[in-house]
Amino acid sequence: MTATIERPEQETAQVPGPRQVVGPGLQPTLDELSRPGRATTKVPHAPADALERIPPDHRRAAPLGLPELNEPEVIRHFVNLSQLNYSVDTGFYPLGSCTMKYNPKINEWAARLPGFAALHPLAPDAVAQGTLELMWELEQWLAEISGMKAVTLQPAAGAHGELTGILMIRAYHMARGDHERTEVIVPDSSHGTNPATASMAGFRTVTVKSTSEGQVDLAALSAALGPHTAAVMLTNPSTLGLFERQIVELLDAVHAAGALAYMDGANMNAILGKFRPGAAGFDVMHFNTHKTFSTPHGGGGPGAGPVAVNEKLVPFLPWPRVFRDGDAYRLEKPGERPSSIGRVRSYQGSTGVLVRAYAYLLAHGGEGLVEVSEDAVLAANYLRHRLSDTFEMPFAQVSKHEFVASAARLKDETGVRMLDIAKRLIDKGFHPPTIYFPLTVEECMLVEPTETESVETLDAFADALIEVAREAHDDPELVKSAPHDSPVRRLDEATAARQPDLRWRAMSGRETPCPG
Amino acid sequence: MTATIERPEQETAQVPGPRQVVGPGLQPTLDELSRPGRATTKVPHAPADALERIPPDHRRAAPLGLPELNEPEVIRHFVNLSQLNYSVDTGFYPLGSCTMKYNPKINEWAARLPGFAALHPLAPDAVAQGTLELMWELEQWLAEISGMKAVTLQPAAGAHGELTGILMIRAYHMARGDHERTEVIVPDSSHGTNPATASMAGFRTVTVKSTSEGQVDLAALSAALGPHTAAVMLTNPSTLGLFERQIVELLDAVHAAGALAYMDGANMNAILGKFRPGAAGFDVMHFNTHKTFSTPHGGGGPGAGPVAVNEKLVPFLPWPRVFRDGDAYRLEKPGERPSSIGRVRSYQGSTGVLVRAYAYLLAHGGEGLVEVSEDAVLAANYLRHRLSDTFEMPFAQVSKHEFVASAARLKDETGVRMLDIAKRLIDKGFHPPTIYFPLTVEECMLVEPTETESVETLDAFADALIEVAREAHDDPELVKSAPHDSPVRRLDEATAARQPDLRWRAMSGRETPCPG
Amino acid sequence: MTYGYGPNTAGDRERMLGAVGLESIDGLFSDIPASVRATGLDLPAGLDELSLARRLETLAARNQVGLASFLGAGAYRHHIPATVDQILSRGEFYTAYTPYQPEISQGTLQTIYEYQSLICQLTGLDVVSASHYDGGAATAEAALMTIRQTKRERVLVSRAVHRHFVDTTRTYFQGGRLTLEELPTTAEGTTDLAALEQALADPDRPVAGVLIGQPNAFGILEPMAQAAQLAHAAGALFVAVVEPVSLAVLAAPGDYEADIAVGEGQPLGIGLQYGGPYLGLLAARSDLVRQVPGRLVGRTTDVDGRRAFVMTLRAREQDIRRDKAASNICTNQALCALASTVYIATLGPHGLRDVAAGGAAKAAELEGALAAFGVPRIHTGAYLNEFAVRVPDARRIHAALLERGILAGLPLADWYPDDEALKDALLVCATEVTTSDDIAKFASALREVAA
Amino acid sequence: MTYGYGPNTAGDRERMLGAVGLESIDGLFSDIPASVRATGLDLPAGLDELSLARRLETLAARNQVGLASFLGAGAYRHHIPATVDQILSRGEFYTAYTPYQPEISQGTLQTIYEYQSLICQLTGLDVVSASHYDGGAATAEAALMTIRQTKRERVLVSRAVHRHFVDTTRTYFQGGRLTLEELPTTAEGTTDLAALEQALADPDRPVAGVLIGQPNAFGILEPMAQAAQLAHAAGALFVAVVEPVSLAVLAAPGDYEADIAVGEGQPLGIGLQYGGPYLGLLAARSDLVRQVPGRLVGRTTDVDGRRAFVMTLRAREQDIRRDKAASNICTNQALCALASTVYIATLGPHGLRDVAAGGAAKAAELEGALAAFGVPRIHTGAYLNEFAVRVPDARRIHAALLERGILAGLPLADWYPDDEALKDALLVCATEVTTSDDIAKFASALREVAA
Ligand SMILES: Cc1ncc(COP(=O)(O)O)c(C=O)c1O
Ligand SMILES: Cc1ncc(COP(=O)(O)O)c(C=O)c1O
Repeated sequence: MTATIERPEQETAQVPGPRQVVGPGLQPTLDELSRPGRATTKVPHAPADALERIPPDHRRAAPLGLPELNEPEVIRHFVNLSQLNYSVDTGFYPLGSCTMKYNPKINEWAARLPGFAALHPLAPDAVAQGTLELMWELEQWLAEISGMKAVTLQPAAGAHGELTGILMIRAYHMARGDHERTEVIVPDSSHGTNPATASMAGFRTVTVKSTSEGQVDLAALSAALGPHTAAVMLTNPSTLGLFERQIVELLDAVHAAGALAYMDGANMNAILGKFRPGAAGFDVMHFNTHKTFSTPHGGGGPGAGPVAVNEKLVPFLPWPRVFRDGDAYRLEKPGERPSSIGRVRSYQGSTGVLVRAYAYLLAHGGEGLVEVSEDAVLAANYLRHRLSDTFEMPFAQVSKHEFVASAARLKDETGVRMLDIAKRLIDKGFHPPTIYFPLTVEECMLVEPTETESVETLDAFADALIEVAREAHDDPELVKSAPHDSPVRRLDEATAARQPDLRWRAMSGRETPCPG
Repeated sequence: MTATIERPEQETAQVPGPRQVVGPGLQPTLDELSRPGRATTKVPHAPADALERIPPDHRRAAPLGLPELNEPEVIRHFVNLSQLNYSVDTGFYPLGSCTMKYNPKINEWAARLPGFAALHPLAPDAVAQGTLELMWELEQWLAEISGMKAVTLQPAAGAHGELTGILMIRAYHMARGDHERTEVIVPDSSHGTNPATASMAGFRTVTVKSTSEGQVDLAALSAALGPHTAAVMLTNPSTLGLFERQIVELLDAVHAAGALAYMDGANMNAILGKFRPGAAGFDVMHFNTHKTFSTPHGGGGPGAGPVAVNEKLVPFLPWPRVFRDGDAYRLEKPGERPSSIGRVRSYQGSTGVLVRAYAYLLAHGGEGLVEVSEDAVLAANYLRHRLSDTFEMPFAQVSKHEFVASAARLKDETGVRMLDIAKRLIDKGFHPPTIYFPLTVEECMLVEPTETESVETLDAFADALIEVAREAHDDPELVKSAPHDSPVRRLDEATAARQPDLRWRAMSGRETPCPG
Repeated sequence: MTYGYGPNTAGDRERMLGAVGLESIDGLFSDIPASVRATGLDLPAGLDELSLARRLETLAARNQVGLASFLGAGAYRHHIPATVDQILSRGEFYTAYTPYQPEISQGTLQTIYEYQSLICQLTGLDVVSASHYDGGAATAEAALMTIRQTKRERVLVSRAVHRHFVDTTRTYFQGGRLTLEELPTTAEGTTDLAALEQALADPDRPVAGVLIGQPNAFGILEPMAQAAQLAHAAGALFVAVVEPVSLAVLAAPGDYEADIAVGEGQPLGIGLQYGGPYLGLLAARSDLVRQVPGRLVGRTTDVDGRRAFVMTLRAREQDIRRDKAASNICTNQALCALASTVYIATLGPHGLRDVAAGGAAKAAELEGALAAFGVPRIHTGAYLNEFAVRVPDARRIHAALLERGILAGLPLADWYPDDEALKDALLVCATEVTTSDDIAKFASALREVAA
Repeated sequence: MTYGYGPNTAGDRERMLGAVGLESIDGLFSDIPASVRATGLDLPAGLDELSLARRLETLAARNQVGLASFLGAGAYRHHIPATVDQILSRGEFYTAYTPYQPEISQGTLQTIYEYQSLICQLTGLDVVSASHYDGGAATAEAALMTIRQTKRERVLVSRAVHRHFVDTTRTYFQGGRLTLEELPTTAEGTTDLAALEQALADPDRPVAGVLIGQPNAFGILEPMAQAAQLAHAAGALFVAVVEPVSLAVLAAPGDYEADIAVGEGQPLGIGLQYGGPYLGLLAARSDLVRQVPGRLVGRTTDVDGRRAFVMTLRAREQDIRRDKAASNICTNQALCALASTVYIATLGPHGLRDVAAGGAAKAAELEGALAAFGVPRIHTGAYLNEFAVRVPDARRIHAALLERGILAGLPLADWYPDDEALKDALLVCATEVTTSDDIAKFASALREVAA
């Protein structure tokens, strides 16, 4: 299980020199840019004797070996790098399961207000009333949207919310003296975080197959359910973009077995104000604020994964909760609720993200949120319609905010795979959809347009995909060797994995004493 | 002198569709993006009867015909457009006479502090003490740098400063009853704003030739001087990047003729703490904060052009000045100084720019500013040295912060013009230097590297220019048809001027009533 | 190292000096005669960024910007959508120069073209310069345009044009043998058209241009169409000095046949900033194009036939025409023009109308609240969102209100010191950001301080 | 239209509905069983941007952030250079997703690779995950790593590791039959190595990992090298829980042979934000690479031989390995990692050292000032920039100081309610932003409130 990292000899790779033209030019790395003695003046120089009182064996021996740059180089480096990225601010990004909607700019402004941004996480409640009020109000709103009883804002992402939820379910069963529930059931279309969460929380994962209509198989689920079942994790709408039509029966079956029902709320963008999971019988769910509520994805994070629970699980919510006492807001005190599963993170939550989510919800209001879902679902069905002559649509049901399409037939006919189609879309100016997920449909793509894209954009994207399909017939090599117009072309991922190079070489020895 | 604008039929031009790939793709215009009924919700809806009290004949009859977009489209449009620009933040920009140095990011932060950004220009002094103090202090510093007695911060740019200065000189002569001074003398190498300013201020421009060493010809100047001379405008260092070695004699001659000496301070970046114009005998000068003090050029502005004057001109400074009374700061009161030339603009100055200049000066301090000039001059001489085997250097003298080089020989040998060289530099990833200015040197470029560029960048630029010169010999067509790798290639400027198309077509008729 | 933006290390300097054959930095400055060579600067020591940020925060905190403000007088508080700063803070825009190399400046060039187009739509005119320093400078340049175009030397300006614009124009006029005459106003608060007619009638002193504000400096709506007719009948050009947001709801200068429209662009998404950088708007009829000072961007194609934009008709500009140029302007307010372009694009026609009409509604509310406390309007003409009221002892009241956190507009005596009728006038305004709370606070504080 | 970010007009909707063959929007939701179909949301009405901005400003103003603060306890105020936000606010970075398509994600990929490299330099280790949720989650993940690697189930953690990190780890341990035991501390304020040795000695309960903080939760410097030796001797992995800025001046985890280093990355250019989003740092020896949870970016080439970066060793991750993955982590803290990358690149080795040493100097000044008022340190061990002091009646004094605008650190009784020795302890810290004025204010206010 261990691997020693050998530095591969990549000296033959073409290392970028200075930027080539306006537009995306590859960039040197920070260590390549570094020159001994360069520096900025950002903070006062420390007194020369500042560290004398630190025992020598605690002090750093070797030089730090960090890059030495001046400010203009730093800015140029990162600005140029940024232009190598595709992003929502520059184009259409229909990545299924990710809800790449527009990130409103006022929310960025709000999160940077010094009153929010400079507040210490251990500031006494008396000096944190604004943020506490915001958190409290946000919890109420999420409770309303989820149809649940209470909410914790602490989890830092969806998967973190899953862990929180499943640990609460564990605590619930334990508190009832029910120690035999060692399994968590997930459908085969579930997102990888679901089984991974179950494992982290100490459960065995049981996978149930979906029906050919892309629905959880009620019979299979019922068969899998039993006294060992702690929870069933359902994504609804599912990762196939389909609402579980038998949701009432499914939930009845789960509860009849004494298990609890977890809803993965990653796809809430489809059903705001249309389906309230708690009201329908789910026991716990998470939100992904970075999907449904437009907090920026940031190139992979941060997000937030608030968890909403029904009455049963309130005692187990992570500590500390946020309370309102009259006009004042406060954090739960140590020991106030011994049944809590405890902390799932440091401090109280990713409030910088929550400010944005709050702003998003308040900008829309109840009616606006309903429209969001209506428009998101409309966009997905429209796009699905536009593509239905070109790709197979494995499921007949109306889709929700995203849909699965398959290029299996095209592959049979042309040898062009979904991966090739995705790469060719890059040449056409679009970010590819999610591909090869969910795992249950061959050569699939999962397309999620979101409600913030215009119908012109949807049409242009559909046209591009249809054109790629035509190219697959006419000139398959063109598609298989795509992308052609991106800053780099297909990468050698095998070598990257076989000979991992995960950092630039150490810079020690190159450093000079602190100038002036 | 008049021209009717006929809308040319440009329908044959390739109008961009959606963005092609990551990187610079041409963009549709706002009107092309507009769809009737799209909107944002930025401010509350006005009451329906808000305008009923406005007499109908004052109300707008035709629809406004502005583009209707939603927020995501607006952001995408301008973000994508921005990537079509070359800028200091993305590359080397050695544009002579423009001082394209790095714009520190802390200055951008400072100018956006609500205390500065939200202050009303007519706010009473009592509530504007912070900005008034900043302005007062900045004036003191500029007085020290210029060696002058007093400073006005009002002018919005260098040319505006020139006008202010020349109007003060006019007022000075008038006040002395000297009404015969109707001429302003400028050297042939002067920037176009100098003669244009003289005209605007009602003077006749007299141009004197420079010597073959690129210096103002003392004899020629003396000959031109006389009782009609109101002022001599000298740029020092000159636009040839040369210090006027005979500056003492030149100033003596000007003053001996009863004229005043104006210094165009556009090139102050070369001589901070090395030459103080007022101390040397100049009567008035302007600064370009957007050159010397790093306030961003903004794609053509805004800037600021503070003017410093010696004792003689203090009475004529524009109104209102900023004063300190004890610990308090105040604006000059109406009528306090009847000799003033009056206002040269609305309000007190481009303080948003001045905050940045203040931050720049305070970050550097006296010693830092001297180093700025030393490094700027060093960079120019180093680059000049690197290029001296490839291009002609018409002037033997050490250069200041910029230097003139000529490709006249290369043109004779290869037919490749300086314009072609400049365009070919674009393919190599650099912004071209200023070309064909000053007007006095054939096939010239004016190269100003500034002090914020590393020696590696200077070397890379020199290498690129040398390579272009080689290409001019080996493959002149390659150079003449450059640029090849830019978002667009050479433009049809003739048609643009012959059939001016200065706006997109009106959108009226396309508009819908205000939604909801 | 004493400054943080330069990359040169001691080693770099040595290497570069060596290359140019010098032994010390001093050698680079040997061309400065010793008698005038300076030996440094007596300025404060340079600060690290943290210390600098502290100093700037301290200064900013000495300004009071949280007042309940009714001050406008040409510079207006508006909500600036967050999109504007998001775009303005992109280095690709703000660290570029004038787009002299169009191949790598299409971002700036297209946004200027869009700016020109949008201002055309607002004004109903056909040529828009790519920006002037501010409303004052734009007004002065427009006045000079009328002189160049008509070859006459006399300009009439209503006294109810923004004081600073008039003053600036007067200063710009010092250079020529040019005359700027002010036209009186009536009790309505509008320009006296009879006086205009009379001034235009003098055959010995033909008039080049007539400048009138809309709304004018008292906030009052002027009879622009009639004034334009009078000017045209006398062979003069008519210049409308407009507030751009108001154009979302008011007749466009093109509608009343203005030849030129100028104004302060600050209300279009630019912060108050104690007066600048702002944005001088200047639009004109297309046949005046060669008189238009400043930059123009036009549409064209590249050699491959792609649509592209470029600076054009450059023969009007100082770098080409030197002393014959239409103006000496070089650096202008491009980034402010970009701000206004993003602002207008974000708000759109409906949003901009809401801003203008919302301000009008708030102003009516303000008028009502003040009237209820016995503070009447001075002028009888119609207003949009700004008007003058009479209070007893305006300066004292203004100061007393300031102590209560209320910025009660502009005492018009500051601008018209000799006008008895305006001695106790306060010019107050409201915009879409004015709150009913602030209005109530203003009115009740007025009662206190007047008592 | 009730929301402002969607482009659809009524006409667009109609056209799209028509295309899919539906008559109304309801048809899109017919798959939701009627019994559980909701009919809207009982939430406040949506706000326009101006009204929204007002509400947010009001809330922000209800927090007090201008206090003289000596509170650290794992989250530290530092000067964040303006470069950081300039880069973070670029849409190309913050509106991108996880770089699944490397051809159009080289910006994100290279910055993660740079991040990994920089954290390697700081920690002296060789593999750095591309981020975890925060210091607490990273600590928990490291503890789980030691368990996976050693196949043992018992982890020892010093009680002087940040309380929240310990609590979080305890929560993560609920899932397994895993044991987390706390090690006591000595009067010096360091972990009791004798107790450690004893705990490691139990042959029936072999230890997977030992976790110790540097500086620890009391601000005290721990004997990391000895602790690591003891751990290794017992076949356990040694995990250093570090504060990253301190690594500019303190021995690196690699120096004392830590197997894993974790910590809270917030001090590296991330705002306090009441606790997040922060940055969980996790670095490890290279032979632990396949146990490292989370994302890794590696260098490779494209088909044309150009250097490029790509996510690699993905077989550890949930989307590939599902229930066998090293962790369930998916979304992480990429943008916070970018912040720290820009922060470190801007400060460089000299600047980062100035931050760390400057804080140490200010802390010594603080210690002196408090000692002069008779407020002594509690622990005798060496500290860097944070330490505990004893005041009479800590909670009352803390509250009284707060009323005087001073945030007097953390009452350690909040974290160690059962520890008599810490009943009246205040944990105070200083950084480079602490001013001598604030220190003087603190000391003199202390005199007042203690009187
Ligand atoms: C269906 C589903 N569940 C869970 C997650 C995990 O959420 P996060 O990435 O916020 O941890 C995702 C994220 O892509 C998802 O699509
Ligand atoms: C020598 C010189 N003088 C004057 C100016 C005009 O300054 P501004 O563009 O600020 O009006 C310039 C600008 O390029 C210049 O280079």
